[in-house]
Amino acid sequence: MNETDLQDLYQSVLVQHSKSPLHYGKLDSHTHYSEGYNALCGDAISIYLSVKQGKIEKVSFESASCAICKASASILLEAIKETNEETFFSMQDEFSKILDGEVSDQMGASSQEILAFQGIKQFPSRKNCALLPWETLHKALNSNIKD
Amino acid sequence: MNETDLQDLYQSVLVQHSKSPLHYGKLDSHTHYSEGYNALCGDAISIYLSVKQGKIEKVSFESASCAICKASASILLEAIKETNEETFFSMQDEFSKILDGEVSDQMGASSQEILAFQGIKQFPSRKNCALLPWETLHKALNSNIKD
Amino acid sequence: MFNVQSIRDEFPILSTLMNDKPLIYLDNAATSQKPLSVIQAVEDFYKTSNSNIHRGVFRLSEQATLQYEATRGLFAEFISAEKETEIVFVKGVTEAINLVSYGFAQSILKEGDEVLISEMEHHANIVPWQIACEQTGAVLKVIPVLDDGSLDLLAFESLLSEKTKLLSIVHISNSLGTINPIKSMIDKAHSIGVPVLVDGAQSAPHMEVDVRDLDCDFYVFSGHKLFAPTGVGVLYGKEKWLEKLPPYQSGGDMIEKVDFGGTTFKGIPGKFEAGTPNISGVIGLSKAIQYLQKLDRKEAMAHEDALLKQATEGLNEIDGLRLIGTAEAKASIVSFVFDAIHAHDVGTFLDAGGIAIRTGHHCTMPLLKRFNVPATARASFAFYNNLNDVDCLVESLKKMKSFFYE
Amino acid sequence: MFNVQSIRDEFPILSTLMNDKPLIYLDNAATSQKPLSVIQAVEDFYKTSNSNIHRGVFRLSEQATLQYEATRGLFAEFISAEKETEIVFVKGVTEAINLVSYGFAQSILKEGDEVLISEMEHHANIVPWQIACEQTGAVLKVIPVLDDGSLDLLAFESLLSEKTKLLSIVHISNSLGTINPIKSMIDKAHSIGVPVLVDGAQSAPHMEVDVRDLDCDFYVFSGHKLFAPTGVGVLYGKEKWLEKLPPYQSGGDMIEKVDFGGTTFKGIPGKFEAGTPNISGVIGLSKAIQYLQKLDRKEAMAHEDALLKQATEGLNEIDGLRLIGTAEAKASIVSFVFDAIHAHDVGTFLDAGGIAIRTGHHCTMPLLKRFNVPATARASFAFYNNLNDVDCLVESLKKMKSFFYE
Ligand SMILES: Cc1ncc(COP(=O)(O)O)c(C=O)c1O
Ligand SMILES: Cc1ncc(COP(=O)(O)O)c(C=O)c1O
Repeated sequence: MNETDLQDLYQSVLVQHSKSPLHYGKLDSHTHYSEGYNALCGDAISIYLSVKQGKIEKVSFESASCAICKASASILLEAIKETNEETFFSMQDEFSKILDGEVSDQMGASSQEILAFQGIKQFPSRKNCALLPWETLHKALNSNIKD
Repeated sequence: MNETDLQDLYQSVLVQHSKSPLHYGKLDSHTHYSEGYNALCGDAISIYLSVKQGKIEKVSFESASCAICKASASILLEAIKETNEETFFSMQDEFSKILDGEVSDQMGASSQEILAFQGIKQFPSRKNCALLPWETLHKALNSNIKD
Repeated sequence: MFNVQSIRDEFPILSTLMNDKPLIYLDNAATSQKPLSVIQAVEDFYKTSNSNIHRGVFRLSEQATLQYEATRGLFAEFISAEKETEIVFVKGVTEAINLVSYGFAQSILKEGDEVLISEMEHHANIVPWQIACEQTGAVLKVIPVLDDGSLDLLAFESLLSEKTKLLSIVHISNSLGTINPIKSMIDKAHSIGVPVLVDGAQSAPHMEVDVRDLDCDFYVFSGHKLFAPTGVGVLYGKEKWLEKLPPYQSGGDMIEKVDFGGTTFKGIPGKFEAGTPNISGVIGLSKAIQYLQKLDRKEAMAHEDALLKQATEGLNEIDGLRLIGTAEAKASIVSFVFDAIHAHDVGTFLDAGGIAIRTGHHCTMPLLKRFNVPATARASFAFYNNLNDVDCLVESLKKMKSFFYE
Repeated sequence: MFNVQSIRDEFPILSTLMNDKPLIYLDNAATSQKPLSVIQAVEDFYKTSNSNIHRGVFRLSEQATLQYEATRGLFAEFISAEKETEIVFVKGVTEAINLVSYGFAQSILKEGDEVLISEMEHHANIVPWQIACEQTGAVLKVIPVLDDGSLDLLAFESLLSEKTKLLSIVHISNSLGTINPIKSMIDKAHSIGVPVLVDGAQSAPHMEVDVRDLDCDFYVFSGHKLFAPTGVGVLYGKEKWLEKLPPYQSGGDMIEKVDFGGTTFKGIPGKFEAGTPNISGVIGLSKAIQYLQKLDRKEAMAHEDALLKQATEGLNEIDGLRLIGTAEAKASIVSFVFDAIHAHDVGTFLDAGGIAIRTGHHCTMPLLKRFNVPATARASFAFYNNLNDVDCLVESLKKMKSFFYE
């Protein structure tokens, strides 16, 4: 591991997202909500969703977390917005492959930005940082507040 | 450690006492009584005393124990019979010195038979076997039943 | 062919002396010796990668964490557990049973409930239940042992009832060597909904254990008897049971979030692993498992059976010696007493000749009381013992008799 | 003169690489490295004298028992305890506090009683008391922490009362480095009859501890932070307190006599040491103590103070870096945060350069909440660190800023 690996991990797109995350803040009226913690590093994240008739209409998050986690949340929410559960699940599959360094041409659902997480495979302890928003969103989808 | 050490430990006087212990059995009327255990090896001993006006008049013991413990009890009771507490305490001091291999000419109170325990210094884990009757007698002296 | 000599070469202590005689180590039921690979793994860890786990983002800590967690998977595979989250690292069997008995006392046992154990249990599987029963008003029931050292299975069936909240039973008796028919006992218990804890302290070193085949609810191990370092062991528990039990020790690493307003715990197995664990012990354990996985365990067992047979025959020839524990199904453990020589004296005599056996109650006082002996001498064999070890034992006992009797 | 280089030579790991860079180990508050003498003692034990203790009459077991028990005396001397029976071997600080909190919950705490801790406690000194209070109806009171990371001693005095059944307090904060004035706190507590437990996880490695001078009722240690192996620690308790507490774990070795009619326990310290202990861990601990006894601990402390001073000055020069914990009395631990870089990212960056620090909540979530930070980066120094380690840390942090900010 060296500076190049570090640069792979902290690709400028990620650093950009972590500094100016998209969809940051609370959603006043949300249908789904969940909190996630990473006990290892103290990362904490809250995810708000407004889902109507199967469609994820509004998304937002708040977090006290590291750059990787923040960028992951920002990119995830941007990608998931205006899609549905199924899209999320297939993206989630692809995302965990990307984290393990298994990138293939078949990957369709994921945006280019998601591919920026490839560099993480050199840093196994950071995988959980990238995964936390995904797991929390998954939990949120199961947490129907009012429907 | 070798056969000679073993012979030092199991001197014939000890083996003799262990096979035909003196004062073995219950005392029907005793003033003092105590039980001792050695959790390490499962040795168990009961000591009965009848003490009148400071004099240890009658003594007996029962035990499920190894040769060293049985011989120690037999020799101890024989030596202590018809003496008093003070004699016991000074003998006890000498006895623990003997177990540590510190034998000196000054030793008066102890009988010759007690000196047979010298060989034990090569077998530290067996010291407790020899000590158990002494400790139990000590406890018994503190356990005045009726006086 | 099972090559004992090449196996012995991997255990450094087997070529040392005791009391100036080549060591003949026959106290394997108390603790086992360690192969070089285990010793070296511990050494390497401290020389090259020592770090605390679960808390660091740096490479050293990451590697220690990976090694530690990989052992969970390895162990799950070793005993055919369904999930590696069913593997909890503890100090040993004693802690494992205390963890379960604490949980039962806290959240399951009520007045009038029963816990069923046997008369041949190790103190570690008696005293925690006495305490749990005392705290809850539950009643401890005890399956008696027959004269040959096997369980009274008829009594077992009549003691087992709807009131029974747990059957906690030893797989192989450390005192007698008896192998209990736990699979059929588990079936019987399950048929009326009673969960079963198996004390595997002696079985795991001797035989392959398949917890899914046995279908036991808990199975407990001590590393130090399984060719691994001291201070580490494993509690296997079915997921549903581990979920149900409350945390045991509390502190760092077993929590999700601590707040003075209220604390939330991790899921399994984390909620049972408070504080810095015995990391080097777990790493040593992983090497011990790998060692056993390379061994042909069926052949190792057959070899141990041969040692047992030869020992039993040899001891039976000695006048005045009585075997305690002659059940048909036995592991390679022989317990015996002499009419006129106390076990402790037997131990000292053998020791002078370099033979290490154990004497005493083997932490099974109620069992010895049942056989009406204060102590036994016990020789217990591992796969690295050879027939020469057995012969030396028998010969020394014969010499001892003339030493004490003449 | 304190010769750091010759000390470093005794710690094999300090001359290894991490991520292809010479390892700079600054995570000593999480766990310490081990001198060669400790590593070799463990190795030798398994190669030449491994055996179970307290139960054998054979030489091997006798020697293991003697080595194990001698460590008790050595440790008693090391902390100036009055009697070696006041030394109980446990797994670590977490187990030690659980043992005491279990005992308090079982036999001392009643509804309305109070337990007093502080806001800077490690989770190991919070969660067990939360549980003990929940089980008994006692109330957990918390001494607040001031902005500089020192205890609010005025609040302490007003929180301490006749209702307080125990003050349980950390000697040195693992998160902030704050050294608490425990001697005067103990005096105050004792003046109204309140016993005191001191969490010495961080103090024992840094300073000489004299429990008789402090007059604390309990003092707890983790071996792995004290240059000894993982999985071993010590609970020191005054005789009268150890006598008073009930046994904790139960099983073999802690009993005098087991019978289905009733079981009797050993006296102290035996009643707290159930099952086969971490024998090799205790033997390693004895070597660690011997190592420390040969060290000039006053000079070692002065050296650590110099490291702290240089680190504090260096870090204070970095814009956007904020130290958390600036109390006057501090051990060689520095915790810090950046305005715009999360601690986790700091850790990863330093790691790539071979520098191991810890990032996160350091098992002190309530404390971090009080300082309103989700995580800190923490560098903690031992006597084997040198000024070069400090300089590398400061330089790397400067480089890191340009990496993330440009
Ligand atoms: C059958 C059995 N159960 C429990 C134990 C206790 O194991 P440990 O002392 O490793 O906790 C032992 C070993 O002494 C044993 O043989
Ligand atoms: C102050 C303090 N208390 C308690 C602990 C817990 O120690 P252990 O994990 O060794 O049980 C630690 C170490 O993590 C600590 O620093």
